[in-house]
Amino acid sequence: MENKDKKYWRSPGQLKDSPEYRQQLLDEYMTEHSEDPNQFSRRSFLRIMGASMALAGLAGCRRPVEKIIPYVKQAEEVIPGVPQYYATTMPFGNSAYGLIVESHEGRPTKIEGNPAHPSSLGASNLFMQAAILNLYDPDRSSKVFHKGKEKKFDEFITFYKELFDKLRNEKGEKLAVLSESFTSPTLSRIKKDFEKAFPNAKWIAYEPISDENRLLALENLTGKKVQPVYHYDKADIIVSFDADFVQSESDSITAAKGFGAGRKITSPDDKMNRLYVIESGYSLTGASADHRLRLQSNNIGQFVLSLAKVLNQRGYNLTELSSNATIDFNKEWLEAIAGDLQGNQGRSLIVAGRNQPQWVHEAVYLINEALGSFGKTITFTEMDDSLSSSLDDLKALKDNLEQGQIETLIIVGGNPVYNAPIDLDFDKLITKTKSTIHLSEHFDETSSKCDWHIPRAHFLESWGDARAVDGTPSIVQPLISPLQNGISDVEFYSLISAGENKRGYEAVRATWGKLIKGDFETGWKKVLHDGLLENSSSKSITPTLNNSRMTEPVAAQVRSDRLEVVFRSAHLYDGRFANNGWLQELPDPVTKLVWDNAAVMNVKTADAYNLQNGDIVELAVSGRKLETPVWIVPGYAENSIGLGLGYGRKKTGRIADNIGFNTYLLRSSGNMYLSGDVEIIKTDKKYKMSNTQDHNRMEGRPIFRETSLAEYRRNPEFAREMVEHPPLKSIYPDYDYSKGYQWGMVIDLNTCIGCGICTLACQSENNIPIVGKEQVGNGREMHWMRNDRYFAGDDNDPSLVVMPVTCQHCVNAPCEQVCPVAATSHDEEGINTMTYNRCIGTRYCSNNCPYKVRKFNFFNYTKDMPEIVKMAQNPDVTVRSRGVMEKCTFCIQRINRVKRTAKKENRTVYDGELQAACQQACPIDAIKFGNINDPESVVAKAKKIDRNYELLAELNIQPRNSYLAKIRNLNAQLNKD
Amino acid sequence: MNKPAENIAVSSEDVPLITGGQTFSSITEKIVGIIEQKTPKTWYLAIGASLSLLMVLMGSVGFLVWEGTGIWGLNNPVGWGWAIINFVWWVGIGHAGTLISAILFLLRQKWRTSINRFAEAMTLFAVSCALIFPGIHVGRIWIAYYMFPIPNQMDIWPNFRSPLLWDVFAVGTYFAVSFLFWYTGLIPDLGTLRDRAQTRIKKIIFGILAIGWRGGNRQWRHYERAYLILAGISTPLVLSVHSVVSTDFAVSILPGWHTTIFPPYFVAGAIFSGFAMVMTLSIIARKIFNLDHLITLNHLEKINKIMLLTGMMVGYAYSIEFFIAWYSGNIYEQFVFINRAFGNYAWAYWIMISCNVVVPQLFWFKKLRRSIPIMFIASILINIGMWFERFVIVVTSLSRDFLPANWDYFSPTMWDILTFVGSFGLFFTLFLLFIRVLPMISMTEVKGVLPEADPHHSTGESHE
Amino acid sequence: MNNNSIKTVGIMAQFSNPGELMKAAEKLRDSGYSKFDCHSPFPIHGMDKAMGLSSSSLGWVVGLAAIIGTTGALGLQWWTSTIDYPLVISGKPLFSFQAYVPITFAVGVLLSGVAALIGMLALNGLPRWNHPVFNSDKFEKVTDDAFFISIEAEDPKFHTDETIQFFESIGGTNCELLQENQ
Amino acid sequence: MAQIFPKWTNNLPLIISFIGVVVAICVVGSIWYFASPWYTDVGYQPSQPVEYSHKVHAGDLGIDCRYCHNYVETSQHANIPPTQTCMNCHTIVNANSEKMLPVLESWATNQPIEWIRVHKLPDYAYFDHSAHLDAGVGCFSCHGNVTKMEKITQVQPLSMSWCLACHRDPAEHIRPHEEITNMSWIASSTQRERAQKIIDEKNISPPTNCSGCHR
Repeated sequence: MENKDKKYWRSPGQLKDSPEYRQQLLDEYMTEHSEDPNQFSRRSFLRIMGASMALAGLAGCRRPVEKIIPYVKQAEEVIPGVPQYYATTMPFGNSAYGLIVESHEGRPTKIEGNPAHPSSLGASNLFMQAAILNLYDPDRSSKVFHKGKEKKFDEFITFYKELFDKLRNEKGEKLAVLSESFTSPTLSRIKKDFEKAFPNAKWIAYEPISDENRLLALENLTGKKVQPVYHYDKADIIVSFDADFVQSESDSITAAKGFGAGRKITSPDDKMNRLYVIESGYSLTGASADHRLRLQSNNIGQFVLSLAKVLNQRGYNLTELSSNATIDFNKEWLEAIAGDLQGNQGRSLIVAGRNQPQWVHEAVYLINEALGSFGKTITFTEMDDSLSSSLDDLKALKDNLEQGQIETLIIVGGNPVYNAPIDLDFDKLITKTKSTIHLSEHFDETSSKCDWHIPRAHFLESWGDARAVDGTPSIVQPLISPLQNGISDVEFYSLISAGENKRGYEAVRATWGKLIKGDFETGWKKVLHDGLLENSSSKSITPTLNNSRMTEPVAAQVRSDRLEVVFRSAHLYDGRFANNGWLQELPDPVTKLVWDNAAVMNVKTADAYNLQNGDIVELAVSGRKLETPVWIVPGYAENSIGLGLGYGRKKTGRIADNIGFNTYLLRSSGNMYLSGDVEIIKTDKKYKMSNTQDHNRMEGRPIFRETSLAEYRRNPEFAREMVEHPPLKSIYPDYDYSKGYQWGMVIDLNTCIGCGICTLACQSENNIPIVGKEQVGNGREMHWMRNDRYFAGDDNDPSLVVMPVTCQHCVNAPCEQVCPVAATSHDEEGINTMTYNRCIGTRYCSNNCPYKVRKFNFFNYTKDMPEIVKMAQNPDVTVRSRGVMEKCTFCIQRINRVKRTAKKENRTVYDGELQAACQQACPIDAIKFGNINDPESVVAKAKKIDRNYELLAELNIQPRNSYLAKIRNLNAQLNKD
Repeated sequence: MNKPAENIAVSSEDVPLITGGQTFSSITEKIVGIIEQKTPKTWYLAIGASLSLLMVLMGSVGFLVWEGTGIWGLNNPVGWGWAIINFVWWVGIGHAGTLISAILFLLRQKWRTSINRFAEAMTLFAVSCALIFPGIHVGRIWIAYYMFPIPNQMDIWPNFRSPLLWDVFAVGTYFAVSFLFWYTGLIPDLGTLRDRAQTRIKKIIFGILAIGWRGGNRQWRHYERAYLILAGISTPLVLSVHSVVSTDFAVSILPGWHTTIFPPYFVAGAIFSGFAMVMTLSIIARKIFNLDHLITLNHLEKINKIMLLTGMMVGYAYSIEFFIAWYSGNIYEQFVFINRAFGNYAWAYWIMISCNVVVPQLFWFKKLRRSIPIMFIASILINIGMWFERFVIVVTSLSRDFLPANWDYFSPTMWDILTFVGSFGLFFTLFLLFIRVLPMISMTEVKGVLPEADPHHSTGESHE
Repeated sequence: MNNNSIKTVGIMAQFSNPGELMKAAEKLRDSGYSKFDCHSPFPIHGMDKAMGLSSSSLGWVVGLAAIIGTTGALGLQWWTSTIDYPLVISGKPLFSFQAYVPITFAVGVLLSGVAALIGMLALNGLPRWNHPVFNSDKFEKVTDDAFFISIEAEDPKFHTDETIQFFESIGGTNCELLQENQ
Repeated sequence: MAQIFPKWTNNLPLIISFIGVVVAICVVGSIWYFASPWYTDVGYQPSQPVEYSHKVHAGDLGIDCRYCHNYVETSQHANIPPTQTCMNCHTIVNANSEKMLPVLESWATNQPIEWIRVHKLPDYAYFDHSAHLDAGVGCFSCHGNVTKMEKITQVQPLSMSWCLACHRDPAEHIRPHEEITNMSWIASSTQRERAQKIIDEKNISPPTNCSGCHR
């Protein structure tokens, strides 16, 4: 090679190697033949077009200089390119979810459930998957503020030290702490120290969405602070009163997994559990129910009492309950439920939703006890180390503040100005104190009213611990040092209670010193590795309920002609996830709305006030008014309006600001979840909302296939027989796909609840961009996994079914033959590969895909992405630029990584070693994925089940993805037809 | 020289093709006169308007390249919109030119001589307008060269099974062969222009272009054979090109696209809309340059007859598609056609039906066939109808296909409209330049058709 | 020596209409002339026979080009999809010849079209911008409405004044010599 | 009418077509070579911030590649050694030579050395060092004889077609596993049979479909 020694890149700038020269080289040219897809930015467009013309010339081909920057001192376990997995925990209200977080070179990129943790069991819910984006939220506050002026953190420390001494002398006389609820050994230890230091201070917790009614009910009946642990897998009959336990109630993962376990049937003679749901809105639990009764939430309490009356007649002593039952409901339903409950002694479970008042919960627990469910389908644990939210304490704080008894108010987390009940009008109360301190992730509504604002660390940046519902303590360990120099909860609590700035690590070690038995250091290392203390769940107790202390049931006059409003938590929970783009853009499973909340009502109610989708109405709830758009969902109870909480926030972040309508303005302390006294006034204004699905009916096409258990037992092959088509033979010789790995997927529609966690996990794993409300309105959302929701049956009381649809990786893929540049082809493992750098964007493949699962980058969505958000991206997956088609690749990056490790160890990939991101996150194991060539694999067995069918198989495209039809376990009494 | 009255129904053989007692020199004078006269003011007006439209095209394409295909109204189910509709529409219009010059030449239809150059020029300009759209509608225009089978260091080739690639080759070949055919026809006329040129520059330019044509019979011999061969290969080419364009839809599996009737149906549609455009342009040219004697009413009547025929074929295709959908028992097909007629795009469907099927029925009546205003309005309506036919095919099938969850409504944005209107700018600019610079009607062929041109004419007796 | 620099290269005579031209051509053909050409503004039917010329051989050239085009295109598609980089696309066979027909046909037609034009120009010896025939001023009218016959000097029977007389005998008017300076 | 063009224009067509053919061949030829990685990338030899010579370290001293690039067999990236690895020896070995200045400065100020990347694959091509070494492809095959290089130079185009050639017929470049870092290893005459034995035993099947390297 004669040109080996010749120096090509000789130029004066290069010789001096001056920084300007390096900088000028870096942004002037791009590599002319690599067509790096995300290289184009608007500013350098003309230069690059000009440059590539110049580069086409022969002389002076100069390659841009690129750097490789190693460490100075090598961190032990960090191997560039190989991800590490750490166990940590996400504290959430009164419980916590164990996580395994994937980290690339010290940068966490993907959150997954910890299989060993009792509340996660390996799966995840929406907030776990989306939490990674909150870590890299560009709008998180990173500075300490005092009355709007920027201060150093030490200045706050000095200020607090003087305040601390003053307060200690007065024994915390005029001091109050308003925190979020927690169940954490360390935090409760620090709280006890705080109470010792400041006996007269008040420490209260408030959260807008909590299980307060349930816990008060139990405390009232048992006299002790206990919390229930539900075992849905042991329950054959489940009755849910307005409880969406698979999605929005707390501990939805264990509930979903348990409920799903009862519905996994592989042959006609398997047993199946039965779910009755009585609710006002249309929840995902209602969608998976075998029988669903629409009833206004205000009347559900009375329904429970009439059920108690029927049970009483069947010999269970529920006399006081039944005495208060004033209204008789749908006789048939009551008899059917009572019959089932009686037939399944000890294997039934009744659960009431968090929005039901306290007395309804008490009635439900009394019935459960009478049916003998205690100790079997429900067990209880002491609520040690925990502080739960309490509305009464908040009202007490309001009175103290009004009387000026509080001079120093420390608000830890939460956002009371935004989400406290409106009648307390918290923002005026705060002004009545001398100094207020607020620890919060964003400089939000509350921080702008407080004197001091302290940036708060994300749980992935802080030390801490938390107990799961069944009491198992687990460690919160940081994956990354605080990006926005935030203070972790443990550090802040120890600061306000002990006055000195201790590191969270020591505080946690101090607590765990008592928890870990045996040698502390090895125990500590093991806990850090596992993420939790093994088999350390607290003792489950079965208390006896004292029904004499039951509160007086409200004998509401049941009139279904009066409007009611039900506040529900949507994807943004109570508003803390408002600045999270993924959750804002994930379509609501029932309304399919994105970036918005609306007053949801059913068809008849809308017609009564002649409202259409998108009309703005003025809702007046006990005098307070709010203008909000209307959205119609068939299947809601008559005159019942559902309002989503968490929207309408101001000056929090670029994603959250003025998105949706602040329904907290209607929420007073009297009716936190339900309100009976509601008026609607139709205004003539319109509001444009974006949804991802316009058409709700299946038009009689065999897309989602379901039948009753009896029919399934009579004709197991019913699913495939729904479509008769000629024998599917190809005129070409088929390729031999019987050798090597052949990847396939099965989605069990019988267990799938349609929650959309698979979509979110896929978005986190595959760097899928968000496109914003306007582009979703134009039909350009980018999610690779879509949950199609259809209504079936008559308009007023339809059944709702959800079908996750992603790329089916067809063997005769219609998208491959039409691509002019062969950007998409079939590899020998049956995966339809999408080569992003080859795609020129004719979009013919998307037109020819019968499932329309290919998504096109109409604009360059990653161009203006702030640097910090780019840190959330998975380095193993190409980031697509403008003009490129993208779709599900069966997580090809995971397949290649697992195949490579298997080849290095000279073995084949064993079943279960490889999990697609959606399969891994699914809380109900509805998605099975693996090698269909290996008959022992779970997916191969699933494909042999008789109710397995392929969507649009009659097009002879042989999809590799197939579905298991849904079976509804109908009660003969209710199912006359 | 008997001067037949205009509208007496006389058997078509002895109605003279060229009326007004033309001689060779009068034809030359007439046609070349248009070019040699001072440029009329109306021409400047027209070129001004079309140039401004061209600027609109440049602007909207520039913004498209800068911002991305998102500026159009496309969305997930409807991946193709106005760009592809305009492409198929312009290519369809282009096919009339080749049809007149090739197929009618093979069918010995003498009347084609006065409109064939004019139509071929229209073909070239329509196809050049058409070729813009597949270029700009792709997502990444700067690497669209991946479509061409150029050896590259990535050692990867285009996928020859894709109809889009067939399009590239077919429409590219069509443009090339039409250009060759047009130039071959032009050579003798360029000779005329060379011989009549006064200024030195014109002499040189036309001299070069006429490549030394001497009109010798030794040259006519090969010239006629070349013309015959070009006409011979253009006929299957024009039929294949629009069939290939129709395979963009026929090869897919979408209900409403995946039908074997598409190739003939598209070709009929193309001829239909092509003749409509020829009609529109020739009426205008005839009026401005008063070529009534060369493009006589008989010519226009014949064009109307062809439009009636192809209009009926297109109408047949619409109805047979409905029948086959019903007959096939395929629920997706059946829904597509009910949705087209009564769904959310019903307005487009009924515009299409009324323009394409109802309007041509006027031409059953001789009086209407020969009335200029009726023809003119009909031809414009037909082209509108044909544009909506492509709109209905592309957008309705895409917006509602297999899974109802994906159904979505496509509506164009300002940029869709500007790009389409801009493409007219390009077409008329090129056409006006052609009219101004080159002879609009092929003199040699018109002379060849005069009775005097027949060697046995003047002496009356004929032998062999 | 300007006289041997000017050389007579042929004689040309004008005729009034195609009929005259045809008869004159037949007489020329019968009397043994071979290197002569009849110029007219438009092709005259039957003139080839009148001049004793066979039909044009352009067809063969185009035929050859068509074969090269089709085989070349089919070969390219076959080689790229089966030999050079075989990719499995939609379960279709690697050599899916049905899908290769349109491009094969298109390239075949393209090459035959190009061959038709270039073949015609080559057979006609065009482009040839300078030709003795252009020396005569009358010849301008050939592309308008005039008809000529020109005889080249190399014709064996060519003799300056004999040919002029023969021209006049067959009705040719204003004969002129075509001169060229060598 | 007078002749418009002089006589010499008659032989213009011949000249033009001849020139045209020649020019076409030159243009295609030059683009074929000069615009391909064979010219633009091969021979790229940037000057590094530290005058580190592989010839001295890997060649004369015979240090194995994996001493510095230690994660090459476990990860897809072959990591550039941290300053710490240099300091293992250079705290003592000619610690005060002028060339060592940047390394010492980096070690002292804890600022990493900004090496300049020589072998660059596009970001969308996921090359895996560990898989290739595990299969038995030597460093020599892609990086050339590093022991002879004062300054690291790119000797192979590393273009897609170059990689595909080996993926389609790996036998030329497969060597016994212990020889992968041995730069002076010469393939014996029976290379193909021995390589084939290794390929069968390890069932090496380099992917030629797109999902092999692009995702």
